[in-house]
Amino acid sequence: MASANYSILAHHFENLEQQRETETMGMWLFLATEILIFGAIFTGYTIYRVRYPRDFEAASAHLNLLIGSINTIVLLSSSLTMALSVHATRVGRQKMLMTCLTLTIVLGATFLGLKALEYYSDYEDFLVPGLRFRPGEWTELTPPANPQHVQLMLAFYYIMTGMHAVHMLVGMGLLVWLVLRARQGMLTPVRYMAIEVIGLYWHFVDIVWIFLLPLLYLTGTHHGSDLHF
Amino acid sequence: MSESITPTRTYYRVFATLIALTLLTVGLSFLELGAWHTTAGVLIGVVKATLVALFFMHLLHSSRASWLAVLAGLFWLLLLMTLTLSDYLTRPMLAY
Amino acid sequence: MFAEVPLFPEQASTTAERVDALFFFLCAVTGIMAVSIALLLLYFAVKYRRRAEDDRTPRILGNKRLEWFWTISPMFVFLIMFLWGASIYTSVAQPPPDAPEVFVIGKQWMWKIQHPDGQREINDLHIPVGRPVKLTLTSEDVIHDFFVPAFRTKIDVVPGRYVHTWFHPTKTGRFHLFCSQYCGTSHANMVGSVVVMERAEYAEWLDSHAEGSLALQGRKLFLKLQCITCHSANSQARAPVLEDLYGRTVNLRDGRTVVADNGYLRESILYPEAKVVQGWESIMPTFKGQVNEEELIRLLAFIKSLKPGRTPVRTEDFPPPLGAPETPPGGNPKPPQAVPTNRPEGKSNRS
Amino acid sequence: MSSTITTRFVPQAKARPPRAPEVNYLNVAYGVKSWLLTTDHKRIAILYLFTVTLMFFLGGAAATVIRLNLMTPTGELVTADTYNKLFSAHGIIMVWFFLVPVVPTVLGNFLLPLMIGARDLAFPKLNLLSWYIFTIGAVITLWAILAGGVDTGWTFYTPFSTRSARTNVIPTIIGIFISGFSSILTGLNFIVTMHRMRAPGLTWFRMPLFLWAIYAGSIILVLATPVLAVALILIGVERAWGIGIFDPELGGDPLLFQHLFWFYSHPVVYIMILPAMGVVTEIIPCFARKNIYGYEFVAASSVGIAVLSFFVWAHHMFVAGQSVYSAMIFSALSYLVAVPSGVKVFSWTATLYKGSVSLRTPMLFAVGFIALFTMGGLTGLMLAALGVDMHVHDTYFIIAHFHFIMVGGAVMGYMGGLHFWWPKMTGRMYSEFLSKLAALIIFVGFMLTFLPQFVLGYLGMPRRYHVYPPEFQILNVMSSAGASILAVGYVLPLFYLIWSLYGGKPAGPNPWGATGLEWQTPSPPPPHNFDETPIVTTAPYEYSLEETDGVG
Repeated sequence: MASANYSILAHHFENLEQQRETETMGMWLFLATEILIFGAIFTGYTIYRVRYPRDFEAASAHLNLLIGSINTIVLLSSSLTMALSVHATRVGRQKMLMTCLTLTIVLGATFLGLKALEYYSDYEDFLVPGLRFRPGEWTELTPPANPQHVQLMLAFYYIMTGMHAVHMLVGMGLLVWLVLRARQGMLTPVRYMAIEVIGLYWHFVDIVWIFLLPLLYLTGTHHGSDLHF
Repeated sequence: MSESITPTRTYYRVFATLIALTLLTVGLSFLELGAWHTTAGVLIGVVKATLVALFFMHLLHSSRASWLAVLAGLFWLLLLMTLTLSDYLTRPMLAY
Repeated sequence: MFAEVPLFPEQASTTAERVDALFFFLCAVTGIMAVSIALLLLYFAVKYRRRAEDDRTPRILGNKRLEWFWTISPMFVFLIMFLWGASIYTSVAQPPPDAPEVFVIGKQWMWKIQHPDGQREINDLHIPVGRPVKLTLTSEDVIHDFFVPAFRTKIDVVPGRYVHTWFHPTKTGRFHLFCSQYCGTSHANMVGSVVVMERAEYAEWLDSHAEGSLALQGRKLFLKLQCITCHSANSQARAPVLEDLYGRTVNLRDGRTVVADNGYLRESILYPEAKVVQGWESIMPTFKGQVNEEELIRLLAFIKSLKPGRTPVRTEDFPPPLGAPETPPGGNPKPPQAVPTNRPEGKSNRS
Repeated sequence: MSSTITTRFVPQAKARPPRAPEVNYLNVAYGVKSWLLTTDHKRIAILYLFTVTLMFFLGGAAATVIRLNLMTPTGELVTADTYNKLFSAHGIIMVWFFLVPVVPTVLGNFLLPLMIGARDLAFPKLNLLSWYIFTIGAVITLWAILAGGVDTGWTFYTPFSTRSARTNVIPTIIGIFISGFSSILTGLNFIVTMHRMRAPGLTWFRMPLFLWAIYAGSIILVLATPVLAVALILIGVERAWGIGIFDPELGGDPLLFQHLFWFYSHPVVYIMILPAMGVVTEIIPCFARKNIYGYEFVAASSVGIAVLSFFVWAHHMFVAGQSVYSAMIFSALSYLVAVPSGVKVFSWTATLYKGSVSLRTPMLFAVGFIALFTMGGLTGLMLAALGVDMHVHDTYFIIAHFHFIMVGGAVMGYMGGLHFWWPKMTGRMYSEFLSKLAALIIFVGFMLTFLPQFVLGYLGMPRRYHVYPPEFQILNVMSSAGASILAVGYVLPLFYLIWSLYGGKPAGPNPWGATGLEWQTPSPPPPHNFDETPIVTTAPYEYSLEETDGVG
């Protein structure tokens, strides 16, 4: 390693290669714990999904598919821009890096904005268990759904999307920090681990959403008229 | 630094596939599939997640230790799900 | 002083004998293991104690064959332990079909018991010796546990569902009944006794506590709650007749089948729309909040007792609620002043 | 301790003979700030040592009141509610704030980089962060316990914890939730360090078995703790908003909580015992002056325990109303996890064979560990048998069983490790006589406390009982008497270990004549651990010099 890189290398590593592999592995291992965090909730969801299939399908059909789908595309796009910004760092294209990072933040903010809008529309639609929930509608369905089991499904909806949103917020914070680092010229083809590792996190949050979409929104049968804000 | 740098073209292709799969899975929800909605949705989700992990997250070119971490996470999740379900699915047959 | 130290619990049921036999087997096997390891440790520590600071020792790295031996061979012993334990467990999970069914309701912090012949007790369970008894248990609040050490029987009493256990007492006497799943402040006071009596004595006890059988109490409730309006025996009935239903396999509207056991009947009363019988509309209102656990048990006992042709007729007189009868805790759906009509209950979906 | 010993073994690496340390990690800087902002793994280990020792004595204080109360069948000392809060506090503090962190964070933190010849853990700042997270979690939990308390037991069973308990459930679970992240980060740090930071020549199969055990324990920390976090979140959500995830009134199933909880809490028993097993595996070859018997099997059994421990959780639910088939699966699997534990016990015993056994203090603790752990493990076989578990579940038999594993096993192992590496950590020797006395008192006190509880349990005394039928009194009095002896045994080391800091003889780099890399550096070690990165040339535990072929 050239002496110019010396400051990048922490005192307890032998070389940059070792440091990079260590940091990558640390993040992957952290993501393994994240798999189990979301996995444990998915397990709870699965148990009740198997137990109360009709109620879950009925509740799912009431969720806002339009916002859910648009948000999926928004988040996938943000993953693309994130991947491109890592690429830009690796090849040293500073301008592309800034553009892509900013785009990622904008897309993430769009996702959260739409999510907030969706929560609001759920509130308007009496879909908030415990707080604002209209059970009458569920008994009028054919076959009638048990309002309590519908509440259970909605509880999972809020817990899962809520935890996902918290992860998004953390990711946004990290992205803002990355922009500051990039401004100071601290993201270079040699010094790219920060963005690489945060990228891994961001993509993982995207993957979680990839599973939330079918589990929450696509489990019931929708109709064309469902597509509204 | 000896790691290969994925060309941007790959990213665009993967992204196009992801969008196509999203449209497919959302489209499927308008059909009357009953319980198969979840199965189909999760299967498409697995494909999408694999694409993201392999290409966006560079798992394809990652070290064995990274693979180990991912596989361990997935294996343990499988354990949690199957053994818990072993209770719930057999409980109607014989429980106290 | 040490003569007073109790070392072994009384053995008062057939299960207790089986559990103890396995326990002694386990004690013997593990005892031999523990003692031989302890003796080896001691022997090695003494025989090979350090004699000089420059002691030399042979370089022994292991012996694959021996190591595989002690990895594999315990599994055969474990297999015996597992099979033996599982055989006791499965037999406790399957009550003999002819055993009379006693219902137990746990609540913070007492045990409420209802005998098939209608006797009710709190914290005491009187049963005859030499005859198996089946218990069906549920809880009104949190998880409790019905534990009778002398019978070696223990089962968590879970709210929202029925669990079962049974025992065949072999000895008369008064035995401890403990709640052994932590349930709050007075957990340690949620204790009682199981009183095992001679048959004659038991018959006497039953007579002196008679209240009319559980099924009869259930029948009254069945009429009072107007279940009979729909679940009647005539051809225009709006709901399936319940005769001979218990234990049968029922075809459901969505193609599934289910065995009509306690759990199914309970669910169908509390959540009627969950499993609708094939060929019928889901018109039944929920009785959740209108019947409590004790009343549920009476209804179950009645449905269980319902032989073909014994469904009460609609015109049968039921004590009209004119004399302001007791209101069940859940709230009687009918105001006391109302004249009894044959109108079905208003479907006031309160949930 | 004569210099002849230190030349007798084959160390794992031949470093330059350590010079007299002028600067070590203790005297490199002074002041509170230098400790609170340190990223040196050795200093962080000392920070943890303070925290967990404090927690141990707090949890022990709760146990003392519990045992005093149980002296009489009518429990006159405290009220039922206080009693319930006391055993909850005892369980919560001991499990999450002492047993889980103690060996990994104190001994593991201190030794891991030393044993692999690294300058620090992979993520030093993360390591410090772990300590802060742990401490914040501990403070919140302690506050919740002291300001009103919590009466759910450490298991938080629903629907009691969500519907019925009127105590500080949410603050307590927040505290545990926070400290859980400390576990995750510590485990992650350890695993990555072992993968990436080993000294040249230190292959996986040359690693000391303590590290294999720490590695296996870290797997559990990393993969089980998230599930606990979720179970706690769900309890909080259900309690705060009345959403029925576990409440049968609202369509939930209380057993789902038990599944999630035990998916974490069963493996966590092994996170308590595995590192302690690792400690014992270091001590025994050293004081028997022999190579460990069957290195590969002992190493593999650690990982085997870690993996298999995740297959058996529902044996805590045999009488909880789960499916009979599922119970049978879990019973059969439970026996499997006993196999690797057996392998370890056999290997330790075989290591003594033809050795040169010196019963110094760490060795006394290690032998005590084997005896007590074996008893705990063997009674575990009884509990795995479905028929017997039906009787002894939730009785004092269980209490005795898991205290044999956790106190007889984990705490004994930790005490052994602390005495073994104390000279390395502080550079001073403690009183041989007092420490041997402490080991003896702890062993005797322990037996007297917990053996009667096996009998009590089979007699049918349920756990968590504030009052009990009078015929159980004599056994309870015996147990309480034993507990008072045990308490003396635990307080004694506090005095002579602190005294050793001032009056202890200097230990020298390798007082026991041990082979590990950590003994190749001065005591206390310099801030950067090694002057030059050691190059490992042999397997660990080359204590035997005679070239005999390995036939057992």
